[in-house]
Amino acid sequence: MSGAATVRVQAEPFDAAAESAALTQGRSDLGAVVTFTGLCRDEGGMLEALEIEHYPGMAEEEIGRVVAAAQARWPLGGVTLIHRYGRIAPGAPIVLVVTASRHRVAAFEAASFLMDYMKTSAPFWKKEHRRDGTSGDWVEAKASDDAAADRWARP
Amino acid sequence: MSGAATVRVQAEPFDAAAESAALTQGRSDLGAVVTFTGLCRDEGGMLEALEIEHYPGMAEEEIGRVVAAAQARWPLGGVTLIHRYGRIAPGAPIVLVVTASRHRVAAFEAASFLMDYMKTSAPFWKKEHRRDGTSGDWVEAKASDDAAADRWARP
Amino acid sequence: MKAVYFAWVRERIGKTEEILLPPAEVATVADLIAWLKQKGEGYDAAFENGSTIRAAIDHTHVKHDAAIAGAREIAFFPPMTGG
Amino acid sequence: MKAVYFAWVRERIGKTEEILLPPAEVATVADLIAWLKQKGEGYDAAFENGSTIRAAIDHTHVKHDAAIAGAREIAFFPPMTGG
Repeated sequence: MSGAATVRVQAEPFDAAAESAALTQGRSDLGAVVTFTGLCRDEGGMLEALEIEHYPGMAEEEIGRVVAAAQARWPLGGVTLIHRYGRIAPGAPIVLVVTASRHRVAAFEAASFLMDYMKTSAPFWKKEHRRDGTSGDWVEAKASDDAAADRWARP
Repeated sequence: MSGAATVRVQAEPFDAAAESAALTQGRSDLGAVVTFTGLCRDEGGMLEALEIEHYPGMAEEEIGRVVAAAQARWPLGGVTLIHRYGRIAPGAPIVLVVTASRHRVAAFEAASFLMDYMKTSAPFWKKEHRRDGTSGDWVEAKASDDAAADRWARP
Repeated sequence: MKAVYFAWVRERIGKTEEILLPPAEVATVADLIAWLKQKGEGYDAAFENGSTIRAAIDHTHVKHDAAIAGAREIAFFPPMTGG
Repeated sequence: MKAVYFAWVRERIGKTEEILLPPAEVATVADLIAWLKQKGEGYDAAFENGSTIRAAIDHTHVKHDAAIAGAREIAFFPPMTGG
């Protein structure tokens, strides 16, 4: 099962439903579609917005490499990965992963794998803008995200 | 984080996007939404349709118990589970799981857990109607589905 | 006690539900299956591999050693294939 | 060789990109970081915990012992926080 891969890095919001529909349109060989949407949290009302910086060119290439690794590892009928940059308000979507496969385990695992590597390997950085007007900090990378990515390393 | 739970057993198709939107509408405390859609495969063109039989009353109750178990185990901001019954054509959706949480691992694990238990514990049975007109067989339960559910058993 | 049947258990028995009045010595789900098998060919076919058949009492899964006393509705069905 | 900087590495250095012409003995990413640290306060602050800074050569992640020979573009940035 070789499927199409779509990778986009964009400032605009995305339509998760349309992306998911595009992946399964006219197909009757797929049994499972998993979508993951990452949203901007307001952190208990403290956050005014996130500013997402990225490395143009490398962001698309690195996501493409992670997607290719997922395709090599699981039999995917299709995969879509979109990451936004720029100013994102609380409640708004930041990242979308859609994976389609014959069986649910492949779709779940591939989506989870893609998100773990998006966190640790794709060149994006988040800065907080706070409601109280102070310039917020750059979000710090979490050791738990490295650990999540490491669990996919082959022995 | 205590969230709403929606459980429905219905013949009608569902709108995955609308269900997902309903779960996150007006919220800015959620960081992750996972949706799983299970589709009817045509099994290499052999299948005309699936006929899904269910146990009315118990189906809703059993799904409710599985959802409650997921809510007790992961901090979910909301969860929706819809399972269809009746005649389903290839390519059409059968089951929908939506989980929302602050963090992605909880949303992924809860959705995967819910699907594993839907497979092994919810009272639904699939019968195949074949394109060649013969009355197909009842789909057989898979040992791999039991194994998938067993991995969530606490030690 | 009402019995309800699903999927190929229903097809082999040839009915969706019926009222059962088993004798007092039929105490467990396993006892009830053994008693049902003697009711006719369809029942015997439905329960030929009796240990693989699942049972639920009043909408809750039960094992075959569960007591049936007080049950309002008992269901028999093959392993589930939803999802 | 073009150098590009992101996030707080960019902020501390005070520029988004520049052309670097390091001497021949600067052979690896680690060498280049040590050389950059001597260029001024901002560089010193950006690389004060040099081992935590990530590098990419021509859009591919590299470790600090990677050779820089032939690199067209080298990027320095903090650990990533996308997703």
